Amino acid sequence: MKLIYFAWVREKTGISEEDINLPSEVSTVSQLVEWLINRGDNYQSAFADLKVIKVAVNQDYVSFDTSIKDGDEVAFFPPVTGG
Amino acid sequence: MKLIYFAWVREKTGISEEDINLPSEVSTVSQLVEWLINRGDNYQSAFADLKVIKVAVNQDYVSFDTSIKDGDEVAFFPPVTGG
Amino acid sequence: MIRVQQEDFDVGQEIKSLRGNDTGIGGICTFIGTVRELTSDKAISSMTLEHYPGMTEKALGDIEIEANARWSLSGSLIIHRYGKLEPGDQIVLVVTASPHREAAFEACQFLMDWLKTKAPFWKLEENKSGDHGWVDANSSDDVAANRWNEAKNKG
Amino acid sequence: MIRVQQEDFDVGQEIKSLRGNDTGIGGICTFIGTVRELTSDKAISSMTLEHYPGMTEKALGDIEIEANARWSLSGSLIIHRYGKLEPGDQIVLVVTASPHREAAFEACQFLMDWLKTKAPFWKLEENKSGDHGWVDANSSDDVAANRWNEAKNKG
Repeated sequence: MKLIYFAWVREKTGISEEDINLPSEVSTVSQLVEWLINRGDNYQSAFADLKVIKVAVNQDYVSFDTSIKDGDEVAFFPPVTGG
Repeated sequence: MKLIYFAWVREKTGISEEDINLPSEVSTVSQLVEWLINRGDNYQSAFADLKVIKVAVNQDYVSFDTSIKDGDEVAFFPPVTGG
Repeated sequence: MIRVQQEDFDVGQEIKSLRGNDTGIGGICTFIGTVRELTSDKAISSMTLEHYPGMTEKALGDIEIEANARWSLSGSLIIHRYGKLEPGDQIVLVVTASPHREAAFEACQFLMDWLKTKAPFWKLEENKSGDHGWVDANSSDDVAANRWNEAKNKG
Repeated sequence: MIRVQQEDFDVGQEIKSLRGNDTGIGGICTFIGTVRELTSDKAISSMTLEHYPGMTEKALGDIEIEANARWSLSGSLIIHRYGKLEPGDQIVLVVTASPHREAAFEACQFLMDWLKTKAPFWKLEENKSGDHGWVDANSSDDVAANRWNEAKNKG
């Protein structure tokens, strides 16, 4: 599974993108976030307030209870500020 | 008093603009229109339906009961269609 | 700024001039009105715009002041052409610049609605058979223009 | 048509290309978003726009289809820049052309509201002291974008 981070989420994780092997107990975005937070302080800091985190799976906005599977592209980022 | 006509009001009167001496009994736009209608068929045709005639005195939109005086510039025209 | 002219205008150049070096501007809204070939059921070959010289400039100047009073604008421009035009030709240009996009959009739409219902211009359409006819005022334009009065009364 | 690019764009040229020779067009609405020097209380020296390559193009393409489904458009164009920009630089261009002005205005405003709240771009502001900060999302943009959902539900 490919994970991508943007803007201050990227700065806080310190990572632009990474490939992970999805653990068998992770089947939703929420579970993925929990699992990431346990990996280190950088993730804990990035995901401290989920109200200001948006998520896209395979480049579509989704909610945190969305199911995910190996091979998906999952991106985390702050609310957008383009235009 | 200077009278000016635009668009089909001009075509119907057959006149672009004219100078008239305001008769003493004419003191409002409505009275001016009545007086014009009595001057000939061309005016009668132009002012047949006052609902589709707009009037400006000294280049400001006014209503037909507005007072007018010698020296004013009075313009009659259809509803505008610019833009 | 207002201009009433026969000549065509260059939109890119006008926007550039209006913006100048003002780095307080966040949004620029532009509307261009063009001559349509098919306005009802038959194709027109040309359109002639008559206007009321003197009143036109006065009225356009007044409404620009009104727009600047209602919205916080960094700049505004109205150009309206008159004379003989062909399908595809540009008729009118409104440009509004503001720190914020909503103000730019609203002021531009306000100016266009107003131009359609109050600016002393009249369109004469000519078709290929040599017939001509004055364009009738559109009641939907009155509805569009009236909403700004309602907005003002409410505010 | 959508474009996501680092390079600047020429508004006049883009409008001209979009119009082509289409004499069915009666109105063209254009919005240009520009970098403001003062966004809060301090002057910025530059702004860097990050985006999500792939999702950006997909999302912009989808919303253009949506605008064309909602309004009768003769053509539409969205250009959004990314990378490092300076105060006064152009960020975004939306152009909508339609037989009728209301459709052009509404579709342009709809696309801009949507870009502000859904297009995956993030602005990083840098000031002269070398400080940098990510721009916060604006709740008024959400309000502006939500009205189109209400309009859709009502219709």
